[in-house]
Amino acid sequence: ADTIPVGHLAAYTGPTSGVGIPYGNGIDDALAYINKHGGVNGKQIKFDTVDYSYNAPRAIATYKKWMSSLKPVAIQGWGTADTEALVKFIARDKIAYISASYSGHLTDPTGKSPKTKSPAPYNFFYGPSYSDACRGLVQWAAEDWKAKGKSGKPKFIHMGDNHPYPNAPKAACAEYAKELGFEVLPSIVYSLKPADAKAQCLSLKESGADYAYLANTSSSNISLLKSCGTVGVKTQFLTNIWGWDENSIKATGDAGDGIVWVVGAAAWGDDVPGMKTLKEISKMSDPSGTKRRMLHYVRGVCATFYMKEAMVKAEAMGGITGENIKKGFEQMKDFVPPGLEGVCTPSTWTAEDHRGTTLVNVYTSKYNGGDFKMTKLATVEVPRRPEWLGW
Amino acid sequence: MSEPAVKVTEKPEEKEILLSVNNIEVVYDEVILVLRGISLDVPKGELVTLLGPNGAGKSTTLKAISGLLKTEDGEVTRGTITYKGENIANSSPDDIVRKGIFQVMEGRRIVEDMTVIENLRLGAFTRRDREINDDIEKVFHYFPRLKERTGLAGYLSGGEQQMLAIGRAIMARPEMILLDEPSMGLSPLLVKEVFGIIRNINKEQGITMLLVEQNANMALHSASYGYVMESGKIVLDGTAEELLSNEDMKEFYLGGGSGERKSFKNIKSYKRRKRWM
Amino acid sequence: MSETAPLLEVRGVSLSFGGVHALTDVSFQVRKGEIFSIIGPNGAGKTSMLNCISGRYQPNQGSIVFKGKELIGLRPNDRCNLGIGRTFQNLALFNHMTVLDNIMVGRHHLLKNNFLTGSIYWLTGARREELRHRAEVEDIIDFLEIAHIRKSVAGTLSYGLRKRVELARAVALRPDLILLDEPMAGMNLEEKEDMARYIIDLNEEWGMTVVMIEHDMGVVMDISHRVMVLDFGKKIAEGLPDEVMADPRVRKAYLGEDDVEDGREARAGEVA
Amino acid sequence: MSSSAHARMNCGEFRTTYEQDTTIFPTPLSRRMVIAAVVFLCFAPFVLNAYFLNLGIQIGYYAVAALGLNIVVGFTGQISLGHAAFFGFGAFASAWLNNSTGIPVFFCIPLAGMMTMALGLLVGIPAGRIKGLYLAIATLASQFILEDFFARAEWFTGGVAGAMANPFSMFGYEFNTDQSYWYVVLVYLVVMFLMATNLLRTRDGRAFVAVRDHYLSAEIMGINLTKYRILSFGISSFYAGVGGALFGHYLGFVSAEGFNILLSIQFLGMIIIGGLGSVMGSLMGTVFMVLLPEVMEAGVSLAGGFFPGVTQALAYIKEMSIGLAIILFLIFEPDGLAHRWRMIKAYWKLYPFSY
Amino acid sequence: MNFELLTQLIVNGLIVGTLYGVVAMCFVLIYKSTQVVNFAQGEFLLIGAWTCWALLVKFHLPFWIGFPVTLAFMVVFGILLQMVVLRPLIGEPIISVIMVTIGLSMFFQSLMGWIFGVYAKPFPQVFEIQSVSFLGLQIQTAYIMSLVISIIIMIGFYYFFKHSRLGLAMRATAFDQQVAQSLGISVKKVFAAAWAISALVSALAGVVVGMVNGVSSALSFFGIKVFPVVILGGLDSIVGSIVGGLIIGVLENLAEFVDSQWLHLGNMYTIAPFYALVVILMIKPYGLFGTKDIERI
Ligand SMILES: Nc1ncnc2c1ncn2[C@@H]1O[C@H](COP(=O)(O)OP(=O)(O)OP(=O)(O)O)[C@@H](O)[C@H]1O
Ligand SMILES: Nc1ncnc2c1ncn2[C@@H]1O[C@H](COP(=O)(O)OP(=O)(O)OP(=O)(O)O)[C@@H](O)[C@H]1O
Ligand SMILES: [Mg+2]
Ligand SMILES: [Mg+2]
Repeated sequence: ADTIPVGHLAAYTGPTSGVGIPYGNGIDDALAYINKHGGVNGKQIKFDTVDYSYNAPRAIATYKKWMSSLKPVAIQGWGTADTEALVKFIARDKIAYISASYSGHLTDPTGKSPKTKSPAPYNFFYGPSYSDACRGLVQWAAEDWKAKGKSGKPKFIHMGDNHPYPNAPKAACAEYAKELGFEVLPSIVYSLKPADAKAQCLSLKESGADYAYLANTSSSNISLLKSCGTVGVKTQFLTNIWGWDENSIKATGDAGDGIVWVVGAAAWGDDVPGMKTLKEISKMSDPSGTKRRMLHYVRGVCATFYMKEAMVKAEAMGGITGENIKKGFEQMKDFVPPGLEGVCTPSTWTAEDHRGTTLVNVYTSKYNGGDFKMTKLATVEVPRRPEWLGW
Repeated sequence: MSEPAVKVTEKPEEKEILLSVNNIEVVYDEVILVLRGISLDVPKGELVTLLGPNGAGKSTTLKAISGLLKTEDGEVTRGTITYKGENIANSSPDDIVRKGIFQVMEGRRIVEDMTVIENLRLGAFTRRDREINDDIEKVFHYFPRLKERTGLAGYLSGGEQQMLAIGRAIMARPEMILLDEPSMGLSPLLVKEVFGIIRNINKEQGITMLLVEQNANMALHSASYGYVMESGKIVLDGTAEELLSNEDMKEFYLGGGSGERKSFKNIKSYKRRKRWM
Repeated sequence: MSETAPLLEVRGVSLSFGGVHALTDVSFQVRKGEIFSIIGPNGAGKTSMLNCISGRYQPNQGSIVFKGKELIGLRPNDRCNLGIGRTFQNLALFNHMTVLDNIMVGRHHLLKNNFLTGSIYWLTGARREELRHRAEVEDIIDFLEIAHIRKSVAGTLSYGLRKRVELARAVALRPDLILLDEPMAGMNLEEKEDMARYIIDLNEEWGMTVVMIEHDMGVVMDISHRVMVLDFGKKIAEGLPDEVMADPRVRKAYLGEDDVEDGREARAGEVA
Repeated sequence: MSSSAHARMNCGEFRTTYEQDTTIFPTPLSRRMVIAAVVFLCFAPFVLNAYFLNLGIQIGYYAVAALGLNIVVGFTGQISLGHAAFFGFGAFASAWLNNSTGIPVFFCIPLAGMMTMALGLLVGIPAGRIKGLYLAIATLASQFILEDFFARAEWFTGGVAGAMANPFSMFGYEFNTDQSYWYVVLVYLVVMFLMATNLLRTRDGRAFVAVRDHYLSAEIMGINLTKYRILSFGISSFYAGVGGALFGHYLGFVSAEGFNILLSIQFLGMIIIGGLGSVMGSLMGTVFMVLLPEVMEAGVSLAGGFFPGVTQALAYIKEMSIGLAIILFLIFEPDGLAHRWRMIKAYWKLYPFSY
Repeated sequence: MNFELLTQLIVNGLIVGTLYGVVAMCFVLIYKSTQVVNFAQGEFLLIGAWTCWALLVKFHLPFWIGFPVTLAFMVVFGILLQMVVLRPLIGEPIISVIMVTIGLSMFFQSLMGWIFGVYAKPFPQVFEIQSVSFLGLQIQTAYIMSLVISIIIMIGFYYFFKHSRLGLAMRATAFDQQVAQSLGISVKKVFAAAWAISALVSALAGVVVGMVNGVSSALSFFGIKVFPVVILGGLDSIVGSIVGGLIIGVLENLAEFVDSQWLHLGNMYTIAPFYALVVILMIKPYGLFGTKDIERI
């Protein structure tokens, strides 16, 4: 065929749209950019973007629809529930699936890890898994504790709603924290829906935690930090990849200052070689080039470009099929898509290990009335332990 | 479908006709035809009564006039209803009340979760004068039992609720009252009193009334004119005296058609009798 | 009336709601096979008395014995198994059901099928049972002459017809004691005559004992065997219709003392 | 049934026995039409593509659950805002039974239905005391409590990770394609709908409606209020559980995220749009609610073809038009689809004497 | 036992509780006059908050102008909504109207998302001092504002329903629309008034929440959060909604306290009120102040 069919499941509406929109826009723009610049070795990508409102059955329905008409070789997916639901289908239909759900157990393609319930051979994602990201933050916190010259056992606490997504890294991260010498406190639950969280902040204050990992998404973190601001909590907050972004910095104001979080790719305007390409990509939907793109957007772009490069490799292997795209991914080693140097983190996939990267970029932010600053504190390398595969 | 029944007598001409229903047809739920051409006139200041067996369409007629039909998926599909020369067939129920027609609905229909006094004040909803409290006293004067009931109206006995429903009409001080079976569930003593009150309101306050009643005797003794309807049609009409002396009326509505009243105990045949239709 | 043991015996029943004494120490007996009427002014406690018998209200004091069993403490739905059925003063039909289904509900306690057997209908005999009871219900429908509205939705019927459907539903219970609360309200003379006939037939041919509340003195006088009068929650008289009517207290409280010659007069409503 | 009855099927209804009067289908024509429809559905997998099959299957399992909700809301008159949780419980229960005991999925589905029924009876206990909207909110409480339970009960639901559900299998044959699963759902749909229809025309079904219409007089007619109020929750949960189990084995994976209050509200939407207190209405409403977003989506992607780059705005327009469609629908058809259907039937029956 | 923490949590509960109470009142108002459970209650908050936000941030109006303009806008909005959507449904089954409010909620949720985006936006600073200290707890000024206003509104509503003509008419309408019409009450006007007042008060609550947490689509969750409050107080009781709000507010905080001190189960903050709700309803089936159904036959 002269075109490459690709499906894009986006969450432009529904509960996760706050981060779903920039991420999805990144994918849409990147695909349009690829097509405009010669496609994949001259072949155009024929993509269909469907907003499924974060509703798993609707995602399945869309998948079936695609299977009967579009017949995609790869899919850019989104949330936890739908990705998990599709794991078996895509494995059966041999379709490479790049998702935005960074659950640890999608990283084991063969099921050899004892912690894996079922293998996910066709699943890929770009960036550290939720568990690895949290481990990275804990590792940073351990060094921070030392650097500040404090003594005694630092106290670590996990905060988040009792939902699949916030809970995903909970156990893995707590174990590593213990290993690194933290005292792990019983976790505190706060709602994924933004609401006053002074009660939780008072509990947090009372618990005397030194480091708190916020596992919810950005909109609920805003209210938590604001509430904690009024209560006067001294804890150092850490949060994950979906937990903090440009918008939350602005919406939270001073109360968010000093939070430490994981960034999966370069930020808009960073001085890196690939920024030029990124700005060109952004012009696909913003011809004026004035829009400031969010962190999630950049990750969407990276996820798409890895897929593209996998397709290039697939073609070399005899044709762009889902199976070959998977193999294409698995040939990448410390790989950065050409043109996006410095934007996307070098990633490695193998046939046995789909942990694309274990490098965790740790950032902090500061708000100064109206504008804000994001500073990179460190890049932490989390060990790639075999027993952590799929966990 | 035949034409509406021919009037038996001409109505006295000199009276001003306040309400006039002309040949209306009413359909429920877009399919069920209930009234098949009803015409009746109510002269100003008079008390006109409408009689008929169960299911004849009496309540439907009243609801057509007061506009409440619309709230039951009913519709006037033909004919006009003129009140003071204005067609009100398409006005909303609250407009009609404000124009001066007040209906006392069948089956009491008081607001159960309000007290007696609140119900009475609701009756006076369209009034803005300062005599509302006086009127409440007046209602209590008519029905002393009500005054003792301080709880919610929903706990009143059936008869007490009926009193309250009538009291609400008194409170409204309308120009015209449509009464649907006001004596239902009242003790004999109270039936007499209620009819006394009705006459009183009619005569002394000059309020025009259209009365639907099963107690034909009482009704015709209070009314000046009467209509009898059956199966959605007017089958007989005439002045109260005429109707009181009509043989068929005596037989089916008044009791004691030919001489002595039959005892309820001795009526053997209860099969539907062929009537005017 | 023969001297059989009373079917229903009410002893010293009192009922009050907050300050309102709806019933005060009321006692009476209803013998098997009689038509027993309760009359009295509005708010005298007649309906409350029926509610105590059928279980809607729990009296504060006293006992109610039916067929030798104490009713106090029994739930209303259990009383129906003992053989008590009733109609209501303010219509209480199932407004969105057809007339037929309304009456079939009356058979509830006689039917044996349940949600399991009912669901598989054809295999469990539920169908046969339903049809058998349906036939009996049709008899009642015929008897009360409501065949033409059998399939009508109850809520759309006129007032008088609904009263009749209520009676049919109560009859469908096949009670030994049927309690009728103003069965003739909202009916004209002819319809009252029909109703009176039905009640007499129920009593004589279907063998039901009837307790009836009614304001129409003509009916009460003509068809009831005994009458009890309540006023302000207290029993002020009980006895044969003629005796009761002659009681001056009754005449004063109920009929309005002055111009009453007899019950019929009151019904006809001659007003000076 | 006499053959002459067949001959006169179109003009009015002639019935000579009570048997004829108690058939499910009011006229022989409607009976034939429904049978024809079922036969067509049996051949559908050969005609329809995977997308439509998928929609059909979705309609199937949702309709079973919606029917259950209609039993408790439409027939018994108790609003339930926790139906999604029961639906989810059924899905988890079936997966759990199958995974932990190895009982074939074939048996797990009805067993899951019964487990959900047991839960429903338990959750229904407050219905013995609480009524109306107060009860509705109590069921809302059970929705949240169960959601919390799903996230917590690792042994049962797999906790946050969710649970895998094996495909439906019978005699060693796996129904893991849409074509084959279609039949599983179809059988359940037909059986469950038949059972509900039967239930509602027999003793307990009438008792439900009686409780809804006038619970005080129902009690005096010999109906045990508490029993039927709770029982209707139980039966409704049974349907929800079976629907959920069908859902779980179709998706192959059950996650706690999906069974939230929004889904509960969507179930309510199905039965209100279809028609409260109508068995067929439950199906019609489900069809409406499942197809609506798809139709809107199709419209949007059509529009997206003309105005590229506005997909995101279109996504909002799509959501808005779903809301709008519901509003407009109810303004013009407040009694639901089933009511419209009855009116059409009544019209044809009486035609040309519609008055 | 940490008494300082406990008192702080209780105070916090009371403060947040008044806000719940205010939202609950809007809810009760609609219910009391139309019997409709308004599932779009949360969206009312959202619309009010966004409107005020837009006036303040986009049109640079000072708060003391922007806020009243918001309220006026909401009144108009409520009336329009009633005219366009709810009027045709007068006399139709209540459940259909309830479903329509669900449709409205979907509609406005996406409309707001479309116009204002899905990201939380901070409210401009309105008060000189952002928070005051009370019993060692910092309390946002916006909450104090809501406390004062809610008390005023509550008293107002109480008298409105008890003694005003319109209040009486609303209750009658809720009981039976047909009866209300037969008494000359314009159901349309009653509905318009109810929706307008409710929209207005919701906007107020929306602005307060917006000031505290920032404005975002998630604000509409308040609409569901308030259910237990309403039920606890009694669906038709204005006083009940405030009391219910306070109780739920305190209960949440107590649950948090118990959980963080001893249980460590997690999620008690959100779930405990629901357990409590069921228990309370079992004891008092009509909430604390709700009027009982009249069970007379
Ligand atoms: N809402 C409705 N929908 C359909 N049919 C109705 C409706 N209301 C009344 N009907 C039908 O209209 C006819 C007339 O009813 P209506 O209530 O007017 O009778 P009525 O003369 O007042 O009788 P009654 O003396 O028993 O009160 C009846 O056959 C009834 O079944
Ligand atoms: N549930 C209740 N709560 C409070 N008061 C009640 C209740 N039920 C009845 N009452 C009062 O008890 C008294 C007797 O009522 P009941 O209904 O028994 O009267 P009745 O004799 O049937 O009168 P009617 O002939 O008017 O129907 C009335 O004053 C009524 O207000
Ligand atoms: Mg009538
Ligand atoms: Mg009574």
